[in-house]
Amino acid sequence: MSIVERLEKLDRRLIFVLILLAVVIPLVRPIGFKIEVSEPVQQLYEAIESLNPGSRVIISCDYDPSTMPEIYPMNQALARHCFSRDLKIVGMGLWPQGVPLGQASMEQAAEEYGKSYGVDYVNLGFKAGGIVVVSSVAENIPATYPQDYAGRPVSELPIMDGVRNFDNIELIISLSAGDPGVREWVMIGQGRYGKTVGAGVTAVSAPAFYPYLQAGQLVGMMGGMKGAAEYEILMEGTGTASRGMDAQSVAHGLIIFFILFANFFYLVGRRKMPWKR
Amino acid sequence: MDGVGRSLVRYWRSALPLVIVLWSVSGAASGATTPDTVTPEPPSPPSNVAAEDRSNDAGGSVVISWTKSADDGGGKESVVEYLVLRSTSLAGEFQQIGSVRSGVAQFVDQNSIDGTPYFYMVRASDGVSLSLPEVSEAASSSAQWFHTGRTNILVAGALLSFLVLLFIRKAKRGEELYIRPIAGLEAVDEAVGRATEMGKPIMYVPGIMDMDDIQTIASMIILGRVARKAAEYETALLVPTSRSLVMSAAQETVKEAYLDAGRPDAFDADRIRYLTDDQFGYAAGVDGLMLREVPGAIFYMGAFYAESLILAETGHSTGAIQIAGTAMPSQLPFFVTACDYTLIGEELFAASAYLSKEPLLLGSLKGQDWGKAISIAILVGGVILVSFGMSKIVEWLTTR
Amino acid sequence: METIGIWLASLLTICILTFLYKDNPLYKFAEHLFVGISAAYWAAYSFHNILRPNLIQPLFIEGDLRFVVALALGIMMLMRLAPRAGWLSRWPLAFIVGTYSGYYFITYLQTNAVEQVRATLIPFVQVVSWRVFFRDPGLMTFLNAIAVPVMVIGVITGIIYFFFSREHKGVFGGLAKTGIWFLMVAFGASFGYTVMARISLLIGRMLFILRDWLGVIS
Amino acid sequence: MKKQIPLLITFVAGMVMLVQYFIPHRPFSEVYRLFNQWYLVVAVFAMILGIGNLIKIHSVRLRRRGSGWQYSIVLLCSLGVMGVAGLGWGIERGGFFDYLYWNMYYPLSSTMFALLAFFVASASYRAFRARTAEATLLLASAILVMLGRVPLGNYLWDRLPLLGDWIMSYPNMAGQRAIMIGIALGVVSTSLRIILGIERTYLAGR
Repeated sequence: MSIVERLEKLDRRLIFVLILLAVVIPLVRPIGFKIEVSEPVQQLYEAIESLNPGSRVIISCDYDPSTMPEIYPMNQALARHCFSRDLKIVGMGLWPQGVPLGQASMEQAAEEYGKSYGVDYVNLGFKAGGIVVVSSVAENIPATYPQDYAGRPVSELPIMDGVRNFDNIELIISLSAGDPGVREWVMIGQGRYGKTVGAGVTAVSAPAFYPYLQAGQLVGMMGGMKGAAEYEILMEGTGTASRGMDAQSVAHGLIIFFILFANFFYLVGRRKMPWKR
Repeated sequence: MDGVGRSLVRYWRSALPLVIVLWSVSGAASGATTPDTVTPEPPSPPSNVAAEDRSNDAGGSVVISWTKSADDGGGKESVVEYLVLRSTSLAGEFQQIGSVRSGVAQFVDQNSIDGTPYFYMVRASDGVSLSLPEVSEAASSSAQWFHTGRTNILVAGALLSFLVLLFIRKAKRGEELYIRPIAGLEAVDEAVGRATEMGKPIMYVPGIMDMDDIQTIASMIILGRVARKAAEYETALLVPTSRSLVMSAAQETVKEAYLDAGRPDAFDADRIRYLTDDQFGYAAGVDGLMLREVPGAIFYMGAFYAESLILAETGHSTGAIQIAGTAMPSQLPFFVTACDYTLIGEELFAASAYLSKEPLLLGSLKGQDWGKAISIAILVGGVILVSFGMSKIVEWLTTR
Repeated sequence: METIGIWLASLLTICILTFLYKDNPLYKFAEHLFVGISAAYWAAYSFHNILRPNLIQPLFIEGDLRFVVALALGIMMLMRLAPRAGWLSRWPLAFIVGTYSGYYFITYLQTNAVEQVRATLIPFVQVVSWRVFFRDPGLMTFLNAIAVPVMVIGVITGIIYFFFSREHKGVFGGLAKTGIWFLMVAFGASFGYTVMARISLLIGRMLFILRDWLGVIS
Repeated sequence: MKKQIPLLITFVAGMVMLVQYFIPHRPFSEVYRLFNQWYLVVAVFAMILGIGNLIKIHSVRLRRRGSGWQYSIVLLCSLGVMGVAGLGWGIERGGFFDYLYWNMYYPLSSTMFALLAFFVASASYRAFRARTAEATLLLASAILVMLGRVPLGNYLWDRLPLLGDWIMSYPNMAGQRAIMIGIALGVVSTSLRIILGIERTYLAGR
């Protein structure tokens, strides 16, 4: 068997060990590469900075634990940013698994900035129906959410005083790992009601939302753990995302090496043995 | 600001004339001295308060807008909020209907009765004293029968619907509708031929979604074509499925294909088997099948998620020719680099329309093609117009 | 209680990772545990966040009879579990499919088609950025200058590639070829971002194991 | 009768959503809001149906000792325990349901997807080949974007992040937009066929 075939037939479990090391070593021994802030993340940061204190921001948690490493740091950074600017957060989720994650992020930030549930932030919980939920919220929030996620009537919560529909909401941010998520909030929130919509998405779905950014349908966007790390830099705090970036760098380097190395032999092999394939 | 605010306002309104008289007298009398006991000067009022019906809505709401008071974000910086009051007549009693924080210059009154004229008063407040009132003209809310801002979508929707329905009718009447040859389908035939030369079986993986996914339906049509070729060449055809409904549909399709090819006896139902519903369990099961049967050609047609990586990698290691087809944007990059040929997105549907000649598929494909032709025309024409400064077309396309 | 939780989470993490070696009973156990828990999770949230506030409250407590229809459709949906009455479930299914088809017709047409065409109509030659390029020629200034032409050509040729009524030959074939090149750059970007996402998920798990479980890092 | 009424319901529901977009006037806005409220309830029953199906499949497999029936016990028990905890003691933070969420659901779900990092790594080495010109361009663009997105790229050449951003904002955006428009036309035509009742596959399988 030629070198090419032996290399190609390498047992995949050896590669598993290599990628594991590429992630574990930088976590134990951080290298500390510098992180650059990209424009879409800067725009989202500006969108929150430009809000007057007391404005209401919807943060819709449309993700689940399987994408937490990328989106949970965004959720924490956004909650801290909103509370640091005395904004009121109306939390909700188009995915049931997102509701406790949103609640945990808001509670953590509330402790840090001395905010209280029901006055500065609320969690309206989950509704099934994706795009229909968004358009029901646009029309009438108390009718769609008569109770918060834990069953307390919304009329008893001061934060919901005078809140009827999207007219009383200044900014919408969807933290989304797929459907339903950013697309539904843009299609209804921005498309029909002209609200400002921002997004925090997994790296898998980020490339597909660049048309929304360019068309002004999204005011800003964080993509993947890198987007979360950039937002943490803007918030002058190193949360869990920035900590992972060294491991991300090394792992990317390893995978690029795999692709180049394997393709080098592949192209060399093909030229010598054109009949092979 | 609700309970306390209302009583404060009522007190001020009744005592206002008296206070102004006292305040101006005391101010004049005391002259230049700056007595600390004088009441703080109320903020300057907002200006040109305007009220109008909210357009394109179901009625019941009036939009009130004004220019911010000089003491809001400037001057004494004393304005904390604006109070919005409403009355059905100028002389009548103004009721407060809401308030907005400083820095905001608009309020929407959402429970006005259509047709009744209202006067709106806006007063800046610094938490203690209120500015002089500014009152708007009369305005009343009404519901509109047509949303003028959405004519562009109406035109686009009607045009696309007309095209699709027109071509479906043409296809139903059997008219010849041209679809360009799909390169992927030639690759399918070539792969089946190559596998037969090597005397190896063919494996067809129909994706992990159920029969309600349009990609799985398209996959069944392409399976029919592969099965007919396999029957002609007498090559074994393996179809592992991840849904029981897909298994029965696949058995139906393959049996029919073998009949068409005149080889009903060669049809073997156990080669079309249901493995498991679980995503990674299915991938592991198909990998095992690949390593045991060593197929000459492998087809991945339908809806795939992250398991596409595991399948394509093992398939590549067996040295088989791999042809993929899916409309899942996140999986296309992996199939393009790991397989010999890939039907990209809509090509999967075009291939199934091309093969089945089924009026619904054929008609809508042609209708959508016309939609694309129109989009290209608007894009080319629009960019040229806009480059020369004529941006009227952009307004036509904008939805308000 | 806290440490039991950490240990429980770590053992389950190991069970799933054993799939890397090969498909085995430990993985199957964890996998079925996961499916059971997520199904119950959805059921609990369905009751607390939807059935109680949006059906039981308005219908049974506030007596809003309009919700009788919703309840009826809901129960008909569950009829699919009963062998004979399965056809009844078609009515609620038809309501759901009809409603979201009505939504998708408008939202996809407006947000993903018309709005995208409008946003591409930008002057082809950006005089300002070309002037910047000639004053300070460099890679980035050049790229910014050709940005809009690249975008406009990319969108037009990309759509041409997905045009099925004309054969890809001659000039039209050339345009389609250019289109596939833009699609390949877009797929390359998705490829790179997907790899990035998968690595981040692994980093998240390793952070949990190294920090919360083993305490190797602070 | 079994097919006509569902098609009529689909037509009415679809047309209400379409017409309301263009005609905001009273009757349509009221019906629109009512259908939205109904949808939220019926959509939840569709989910409950899914759970019911799961229970049915696994209890049948258990009764008949089908292949892998032991795992069905695991599934049904975990479903029962978590369900009783949620429905009985509520879903607030700090409850037993919340405890199971953070210590069982969270690790299982996140590790399941962390597996993919290993598969993408081995596929990068063993399967991704520059076999055609298009695949070569794809891999080149992928490598550039991957380097641009991590601090390592910035360390190698400070322009890489800017180049990565440029690729994302222009060529990638153009390609994604072309795909998006194509898919949008497809979805609009499928929705039209469903509303008018000429597309019935969603009813066929039932």
